Amino acid sequence: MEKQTINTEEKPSHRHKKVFVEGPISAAFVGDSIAKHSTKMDIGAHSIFLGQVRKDVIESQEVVAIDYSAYAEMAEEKFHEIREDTFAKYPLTCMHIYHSLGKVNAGEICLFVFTSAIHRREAIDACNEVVERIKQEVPVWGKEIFDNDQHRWKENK
Amino acid sequence: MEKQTINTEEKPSHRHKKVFVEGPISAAFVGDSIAKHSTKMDIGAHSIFLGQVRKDVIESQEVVAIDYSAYAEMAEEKFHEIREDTFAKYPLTCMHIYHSLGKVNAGEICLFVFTSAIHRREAIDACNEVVERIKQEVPVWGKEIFDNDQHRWKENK
Amino acid sequence: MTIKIVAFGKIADILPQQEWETDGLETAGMLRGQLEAKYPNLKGQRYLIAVDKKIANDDSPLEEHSVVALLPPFSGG
Amino acid sequence: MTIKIVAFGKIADILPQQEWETDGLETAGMLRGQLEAKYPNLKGQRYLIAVDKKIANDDSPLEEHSVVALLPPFSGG
Repeated sequence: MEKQTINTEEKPSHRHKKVFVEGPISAAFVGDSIAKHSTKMDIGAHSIFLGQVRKDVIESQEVVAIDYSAYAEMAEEKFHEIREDTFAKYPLTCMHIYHSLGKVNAGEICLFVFTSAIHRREAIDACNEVVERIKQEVPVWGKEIFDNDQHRWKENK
Repeated sequence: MEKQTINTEEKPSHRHKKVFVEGPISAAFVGDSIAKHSTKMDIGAHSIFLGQVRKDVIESQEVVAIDYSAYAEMAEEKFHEIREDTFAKYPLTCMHIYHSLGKVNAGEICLFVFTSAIHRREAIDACNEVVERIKQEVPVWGKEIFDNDQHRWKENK
Repeated sequence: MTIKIVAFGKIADILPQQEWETDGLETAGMLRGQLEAKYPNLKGQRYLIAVDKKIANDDSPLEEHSVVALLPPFSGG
Repeated sequence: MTIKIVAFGKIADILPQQEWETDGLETAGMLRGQLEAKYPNLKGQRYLIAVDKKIANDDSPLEEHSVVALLPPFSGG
């Protein structure tokens, strides 16, 4: 978990940030991330998206977890590109992206996208766009693990 | 702070919920609210909006806090109406709205809108719409308190 | 016919009191006219009038015990 | 000309190994043809080929030490 906060004076978009975390993202980590922004006096709006693993039922088998894997080198480049593009397009104060690798149980959080800006429109639009691009462009795969130990590879809509 | 979670079997939209909280909304409260949803196995996406008080500088005076007041009876009816309309329009699993009353210092959170759904599109669109409607339709006023004890009534754009 | 008037935000700052009762007014518009005659600072201010928690227009009738609220532009969130 | 091949997700499940080296192939399309001839289960599967972390098409040239990745539809987030 990164301890640094972004200093807007040092071009936040040019720092490679760690996106992948092992296992689920805890609600407390989200809370802590929010708390860190209380010293940033120019922020007026935060937009947060959280992906949570559903206990879907597929042909009477229940999803108990998703096991995430990635082509890490390419995924990190993609996350960096999405980050740069989004900072170039929207006047954001901060952006944080965290994605799980490995096993995330049903009910746990696997994706955390967090954008902050002076005004709400930019924060909301940027968050939205980052989420869509992650789903479409980043080489990450979720394997749905069923209660009978069978599995199925998930596909994003 | 409410301790109840919504049981989707009992028509969540028909319960009047407490929206106003005295003073700022803490990041830990947001974290706790997220954590409570880990037992809801049909949620795939959460969308969260947070409003944070900015230390704006207006004619060389610095905003140190916003003091929120409301026409409480009408505001509560409006929040309820927005809640009902949004549940009718989007297939949501949960919705939570919290708004501060009284003094909220710069850097602190004054609005927390939290929507959850099976899929991301509904959660994101609903959150967005609730935030816009709150800004436009709910009788709440923010008085910006400056560092020299002067004040100015805020207006939403 | 007695009505109760409540003022909020900037409008409450302009008026000498935040809440009072009055009578003899039949519409929201009559109240607006009376207030602006008595408190010239109100003129040019933007505010809505709500009668019993519903946004009203100048023709909206006032009824016995109506609560009439003077609402400057909202700035919540 | 030696290239490295890495397979992910469902495609890795179909192939006998996740990562190996090969040579004698000049384009991404030649690799695709060779793999589908050898592993008929690959046919009908949807997957992209990335050469050195960039999405390629069948004409994309392979170079010495290229890393060629076989990427089934993404399902992150």
